[in-house]
Amino acid sequence: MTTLRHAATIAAKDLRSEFRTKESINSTLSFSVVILLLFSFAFDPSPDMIAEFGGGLLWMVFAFAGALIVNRSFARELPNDCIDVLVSSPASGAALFLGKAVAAFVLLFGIECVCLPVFGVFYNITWWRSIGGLLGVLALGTWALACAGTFFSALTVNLRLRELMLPMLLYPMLIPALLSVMMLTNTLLTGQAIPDDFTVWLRLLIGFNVMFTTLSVYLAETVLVR
Amino acid sequence: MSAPAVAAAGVWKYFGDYPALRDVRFELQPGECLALLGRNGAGKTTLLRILGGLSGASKGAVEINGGDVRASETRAKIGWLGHSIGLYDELSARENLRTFGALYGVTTAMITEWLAKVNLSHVADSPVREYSRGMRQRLAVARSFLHEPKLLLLDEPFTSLDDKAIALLQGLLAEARAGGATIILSTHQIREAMELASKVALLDRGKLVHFGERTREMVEDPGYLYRTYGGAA
Amino acid sequence: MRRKIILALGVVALPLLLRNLYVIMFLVPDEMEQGPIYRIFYYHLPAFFTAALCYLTALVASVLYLAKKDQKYDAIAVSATETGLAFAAVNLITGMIWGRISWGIWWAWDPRLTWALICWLVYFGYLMLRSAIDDPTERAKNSAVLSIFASASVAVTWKAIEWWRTQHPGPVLSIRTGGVQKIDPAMEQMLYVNTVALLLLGLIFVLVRLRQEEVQREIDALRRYAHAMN
Amino acid sequence: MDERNITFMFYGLAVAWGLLAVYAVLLGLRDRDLTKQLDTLKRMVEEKK
Repeated sequence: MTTLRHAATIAAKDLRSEFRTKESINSTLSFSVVILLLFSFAFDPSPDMIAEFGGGLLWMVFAFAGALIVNRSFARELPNDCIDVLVSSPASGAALFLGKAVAAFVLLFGIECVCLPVFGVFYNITWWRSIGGLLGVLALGTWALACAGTFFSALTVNLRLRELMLPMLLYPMLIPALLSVMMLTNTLLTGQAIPDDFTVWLRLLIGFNVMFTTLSVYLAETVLVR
Repeated sequence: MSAPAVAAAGVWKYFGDYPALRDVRFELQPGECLALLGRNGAGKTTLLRILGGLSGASKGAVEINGGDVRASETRAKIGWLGHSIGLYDELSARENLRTFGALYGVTTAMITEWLAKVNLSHVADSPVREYSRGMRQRLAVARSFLHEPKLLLLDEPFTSLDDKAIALLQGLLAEARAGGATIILSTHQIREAMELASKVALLDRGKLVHFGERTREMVEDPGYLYRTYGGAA
Repeated sequence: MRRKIILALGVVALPLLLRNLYVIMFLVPDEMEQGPIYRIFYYHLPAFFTAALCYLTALVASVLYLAKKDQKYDAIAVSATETGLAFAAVNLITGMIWGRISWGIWWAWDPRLTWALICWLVYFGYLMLRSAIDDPTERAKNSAVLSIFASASVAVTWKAIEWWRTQHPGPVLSIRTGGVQKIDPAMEQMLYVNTVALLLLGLIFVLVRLRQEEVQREIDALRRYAHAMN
Repeated sequence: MDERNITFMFYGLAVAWGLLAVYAVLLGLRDRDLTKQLDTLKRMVEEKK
């Protein structure tokens, strides 16, 4: 209970300082929109093609955006050594991690919600036909990115070449989650419900989230207390 | 007999194979003030970080008031002031104190009180980035005393502070001691340390070469300690 | 002592490897459908076994490091991971060459292949992370944590591929098929013999690498000592 | 087809042996480098004494 309260404090703090400077929001949002635009030039996709790889395309953009967001996650604590104060405070490592992961989730999810209509316009898709399922799947995929990303951000925060190292470690690990969420998004974008043989993807995505969240919460203290 | 405020039992800290701390052991009773002396690289900061739970000992154990440092209740009673101010530049003074206050369970009323105490009420809602150096330091001091800690860990507190902040800090430290708080401060400036300290510890290359009461010789002759026990550069 | 063990293992492993190569090239018969190309399999599968065993060792060593904080376990973890990557590379590339003949393409986005590639990338990331951290304790801790995540990710992907259709050939060893003899017993026996040979070679690599980690520690200690004298 | 089959078999075996040999050589080179470093340091420390 205290852990959740502390996590909420950290998340609120992270979001507040992000909205104050808008450093990662602005850069990530413009970056995502530019990539979406570039892709639409590169492929000039027909409706059939979109049904086949629309989800993949969208999640490529989100994966890039996610790396940009989580890169700032622990780096935000570096100036003035704020991380020391947080670790010495009563908040546990798990609470710090969860708070930061939630903040990254909210930021990324917000950016995704802006990108979705842009995607619809550029690629001429009526994406809102199964909006409920789509948002649910987006949330699951975003949590996978935010959770694993924030944890690896803690692992790599003190490194030279941190901006490069984080995606190098993150993307290979995320392949199962990204693959599932791409498949699911593909179907949902065409307005169909998730077919029965796709529930395996859903299970894989949920299983991945459960396992990565558990491991991260369990190991956060080890990583943060040096 | 209650548990000692700080007990270090044979603390070792390795960086790889290099022992930054070697078998450091001491006990501090509640209300005492320890000046931690030693040249650069002697392990002062490393020891303070272990006592504050920022870093784990490789061997040995540290107990604060008889409890483990990484237990949440123990850390709720520790105040930490490191080399840097530990504040968020883009947030205002009030938001900074509220954030940290929330972690320690400090009320809003007390935060307002503290802002007045460190003379920052008039700028409480502008971002810390716009503050002068002295203002930032005063806010950092307020942050570390906010939750009325029972143990204060201060890393070189007097080196980066300006006169006003030093006066403020010394006042608060005296107040805290009167309230029964234990204080450990690492320092270069022997004179200022001696005014406050009741005990003196000297670290040399990770070893605790001296630990004991502050004596008259130490106060009168700043070079005495290093000459007697070694550990000077 | 360690040197002698390595030497003794080498004396056993090298003749065995050479003998196996000879037998595989000249003595075992061609497979009926595939022709000579199937001989690659005698390296493909044993290399996979060796790599998998290395990854498993790395996981166990990483968990032990976090529990005991002993640099020895960190050295084992990095040695095993590096050796595992070498054997996994053999597994991947021999597989690609086989695929070029049997499937007509170098690479198929097949579940098994994808899994093996992900494995390789994930553990390569482990080595990258190590090279980026200077402080040995910090390096050992962070890479041990990463290694645990890597194994988890690998396990998930392994599970996931069971749900996919694969064009990769199914299990052939009789212990995996429940006693059904899928390949000639002579072939199967040869497979085991070469697995032993590659495992021995893997063990030698790990031991040599482990010794290097120790020498590195000695060097670091001497360097510090030399600095302290200045 | 059959000829390519045999050639590729040789490629395959060569790659298997080659990769392991390359790794072994890399290990050997690193070994030599480390021994050299160690010797230099030892001599340096001796001289200072």
